Amino acid sequence: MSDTKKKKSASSKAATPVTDAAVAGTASTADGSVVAAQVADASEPLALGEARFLTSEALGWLVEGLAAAGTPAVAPAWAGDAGRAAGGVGDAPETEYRVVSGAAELALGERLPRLSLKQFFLPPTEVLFSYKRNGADIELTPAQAARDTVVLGARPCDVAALPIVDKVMNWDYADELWNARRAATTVFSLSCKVEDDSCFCSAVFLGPAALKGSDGRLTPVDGGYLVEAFTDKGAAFVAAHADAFADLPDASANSAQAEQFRAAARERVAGNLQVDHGRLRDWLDHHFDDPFWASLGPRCNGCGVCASVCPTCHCFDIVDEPESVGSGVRRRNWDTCQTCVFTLHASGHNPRGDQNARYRQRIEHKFLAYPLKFGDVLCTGCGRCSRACPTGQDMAEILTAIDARAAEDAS
Amino acid sequence: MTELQDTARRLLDEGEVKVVIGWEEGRRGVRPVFVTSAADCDRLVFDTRCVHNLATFLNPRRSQVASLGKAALVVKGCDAKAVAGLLREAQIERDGVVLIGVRCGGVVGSPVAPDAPALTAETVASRCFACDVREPGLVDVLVGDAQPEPPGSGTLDERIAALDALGPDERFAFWTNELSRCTQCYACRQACPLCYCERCIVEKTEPQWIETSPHPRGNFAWHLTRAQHLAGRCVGCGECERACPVGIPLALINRKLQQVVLELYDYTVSDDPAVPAPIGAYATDDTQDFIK
Amino acid sequence: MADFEPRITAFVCNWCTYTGADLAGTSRLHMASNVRIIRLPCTGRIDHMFIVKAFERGADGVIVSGCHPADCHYTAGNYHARRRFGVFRELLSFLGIDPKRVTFSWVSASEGGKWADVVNSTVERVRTMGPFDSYHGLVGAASPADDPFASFETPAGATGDSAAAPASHTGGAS
Amino acid sequence: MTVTQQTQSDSPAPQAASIYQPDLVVVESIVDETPDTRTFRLRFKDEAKAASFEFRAGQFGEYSVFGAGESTFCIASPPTRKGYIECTVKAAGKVTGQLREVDVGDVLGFRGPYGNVFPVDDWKGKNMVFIAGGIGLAPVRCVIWNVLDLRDQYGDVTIVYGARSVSDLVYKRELEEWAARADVKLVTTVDPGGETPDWTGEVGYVTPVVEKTAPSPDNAVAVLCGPPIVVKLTLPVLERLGFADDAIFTTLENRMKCGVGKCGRCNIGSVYVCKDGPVFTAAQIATLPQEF
Repeated sequence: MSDTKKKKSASSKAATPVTDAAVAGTASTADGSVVAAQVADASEPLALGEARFLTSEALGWLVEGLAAAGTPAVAPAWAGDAGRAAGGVGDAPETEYRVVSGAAELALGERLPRLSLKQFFLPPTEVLFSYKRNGADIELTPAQAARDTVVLGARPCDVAALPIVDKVMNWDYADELWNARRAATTVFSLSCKVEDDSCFCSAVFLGPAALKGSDGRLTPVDGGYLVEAFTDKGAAFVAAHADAFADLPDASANSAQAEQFRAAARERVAGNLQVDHGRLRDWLDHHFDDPFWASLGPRCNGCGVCASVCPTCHCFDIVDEPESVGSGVRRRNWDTCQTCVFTLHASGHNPRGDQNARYRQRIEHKFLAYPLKFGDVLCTGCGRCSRACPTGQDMAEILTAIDARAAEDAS
Repeated sequence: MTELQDTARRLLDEGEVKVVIGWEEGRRGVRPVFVTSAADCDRLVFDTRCVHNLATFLNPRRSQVASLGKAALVVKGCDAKAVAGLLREAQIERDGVVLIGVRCGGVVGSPVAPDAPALTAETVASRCFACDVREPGLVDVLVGDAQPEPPGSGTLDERIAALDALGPDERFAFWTNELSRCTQCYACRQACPLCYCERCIVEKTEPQWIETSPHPRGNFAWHLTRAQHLAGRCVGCGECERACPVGIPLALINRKLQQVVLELYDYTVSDDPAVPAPIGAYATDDTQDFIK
Repeated sequence: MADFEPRITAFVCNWCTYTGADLAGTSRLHMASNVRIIRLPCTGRIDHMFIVKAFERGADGVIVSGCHPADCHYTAGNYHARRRFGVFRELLSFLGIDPKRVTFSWVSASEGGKWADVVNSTVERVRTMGPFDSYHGLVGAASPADDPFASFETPAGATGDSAAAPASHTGGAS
Repeated sequence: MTVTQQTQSDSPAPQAASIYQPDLVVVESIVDETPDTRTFRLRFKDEAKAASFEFRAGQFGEYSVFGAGESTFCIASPPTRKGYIECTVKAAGKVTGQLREVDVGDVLGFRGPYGNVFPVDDWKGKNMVFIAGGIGLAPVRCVIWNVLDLRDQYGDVTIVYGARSVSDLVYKRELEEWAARADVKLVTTVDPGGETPDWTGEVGYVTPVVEKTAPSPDNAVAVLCGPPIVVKLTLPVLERLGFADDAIFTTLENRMKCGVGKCGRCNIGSVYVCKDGPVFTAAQIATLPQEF
């Protein structure tokens, strides 16, 4: 056993007084309260007002109305690209979250959009401020404020990621850029039919109809969607666009149909992965030098596609870009811990020298560090990292392998 | 593919290599595997889902692979061309790797399928059209039985011809739309066997030639440089495009430059390391009609 | 676009074209003043990124010029450049950057006249093509206010920073 | 900080400055410590900010050279001296390289103070042992002057400082001041081969010189900063000399970008060095994964 059993668990460091309970099993935040928000979606809070009905056509008018009013409406849409050239034709056409302006673009309930909703709250590139030199002085102009936006039909795994990342974005210092977009955006999720066996939202305290982070929820029923609002923002949106929403044609039948849809989805995803997070964290905390990591690194290209497509990965780089002599912008861009330059010191020293160490960081940050520090697992089980990985790294398989080792340790 | 498994077992048993890099069945289709013990050799498979270019793992800077010791690499024809590229550019020693060639009749576009899909004109990867290395030459051992010509038409070249027929402004609009989705995650670079630089120019900051912010201007600069640095070296395996998380048709650009070096310098990338790459060499009578 | 004054960047080799350009000046040959010359040891040292960076920073046209084949001070710099730019020119064209905006030429130290012709012909050609707004507009202007990434609107017409949301279908671009 | 509001007709009013927008500072003086290291004294342009700015020993900031970017340096001047802050910068990358071109009067940016602190107040009455390697003296110097400015509140002060060569020693004038003081024991050393003919100090690496100086652990606190290798080698020496592992303090110099615990770059295990550090005791470091 080359692991460092003798070393005290990393959670007892003096910096953040996280109770040992955080390791034992229940994920508790820094102040120790059990994470209520992480309750699986089975026990649903009460909807505000009774459910409404949105026909598919009305959804189209709603989107066009929003576009006309200059309010960006983000929804899953058919990918507007030319399609891959090298691969054989085969997969169903890809979808992406996009600011949509017409009903024809909408692709709710089709394939899971390839990039997550994160791009609308932490864009791939974003101006932090611009600078302009005049004489000896420098003039700084803050970034553009966010505009009111509506998200319609986003998957629960994408929506749940938002409150999870809220925690790091508001830890001590508040990231106003992220917060401004969060405040300005009303999010209606879509009950998910489960993409494939790489999904494991039910294994990370969520589910295919989880409410975490959503202002309201659409659930497919005959002829359209059953619409529920859960926050004031959601109710306000439904009220403001009352003409698009109608009474449920047959309230009890529709509700039963909606619940049946959600139950079937929960059933479908349940079998994909079961993990004991307490045991998992304990294993991660004591197996920093375990040979298991050397079995993951070799296959990994170190590209970080997994971080790009991940709804909860939020690491970023900050760069200056001169636009012309004496003026330019400072930008924040997506970054990933999987590249070799991420932790490279100016002296050439690199604490994470190879891909084994970098891949370990990805798993440890999501399933040990973030839960200990912020009380949420930094993963919503969308399975995109497994689908997007060019070399076939499979998150569900990795978590199963660690859980098995953890079970062995515990016995 | 027992012949492949037996060869791997022999190489490991005789201690000629410490690891055999090939493909295995994963939960989501096939994927690369690093077999270090003879017992695991029966995990090795080869079928139409083996699309990855395993030569990427020979990059000496991937210390997590290099530390496994001398490797045997299972290579289909296009992979062998990439290995030839690494040899041509002195990145690896020929006797530093054992090449297990496998006869290949074409692969499909994606490795993700429960079992090996049959090859049809629709499912075959466009790289396999008119493949000239169904019987890879740069090998130590050759396994598998002979394979027929893969089906399919030159869809890649047809799409390039369609783009060539447009005017510059329309092409510019096409590529602005495609490249605006790029998030500069560099998966195209990391998936490429011939992108092996210690520190890519895009990560150099003094001076910062390429803006790493993924807006269209930075993306144009990145993809222009990536393509130019692969001109005459790219083996056309299409892994860059398959790795792209936002589906940018990168293979069109690299294939176009393959056509250009063929047309201008009569060069086709081969699995013979002795033939020098076109850019970096020159001939006194090279065409210069574009120079006034 | 008769009244448009194009901005041309010229990358020239120090031994032949720079001297030729100097000769054109001392011979008082009439040349358009739109060209800014950047001197490099050899065309072999002229990287494709120089051309891209020139367009990024506002150039409407680029000239790349050096010694005639067999005249190179470093023996083979111009041969290597010839192959490199033979390919890069096609790559630019394929991605939609009109190769007519880039002039490649050989100008020896004694060809002051030819340099003047290269300059004047390039300036006239680029003048008729108009400013390279599509490339200069690839990112919103310096001030963050109109950087659509920050404010989500999809710019109506220009093929400027096309994506409000990074994955958006550009309005009016194609 | 005078922020000009850029008004656009239709779009909403621009936001107030975010946590990523620095305050403007003016370079008041520059001292060239070594051929590639300079110390900048910076004063806030905004009078209100200058007056209200407070920090404590051990904290760092993000320094901006507009157009080049931001870099993380400790605040090298002590909190006991008001109205300015100092940072010592070794040219190694884009921003530090650009800092070489900066002159007195130029405007830079500063964000901070960030990170936790050396508990200087708890050390009242204790004997102080300061150990530094190369430019690691900068964070230690801040604490040294903090102690020397309140000299009577502390016991003995021992300083062991080493650098690669004599010209690489930073704060040369202050080293002379400390050497001249009766109430400070200063031991300076240079790596073997780094000495000059008239060099009177020690010759050898920092770690053996610390062992030779053998400072007494009784009622003592050690502050140790330098390249990771110096920290890793000197910690066990201090423990052998009898220092308790919660009486040895060091700063970890992880790569940082945002400085406010958001960008995910500086973590060791679940500890964010920019928020939970950079100051750690040897006891805390022992619990961290060995990833720094």
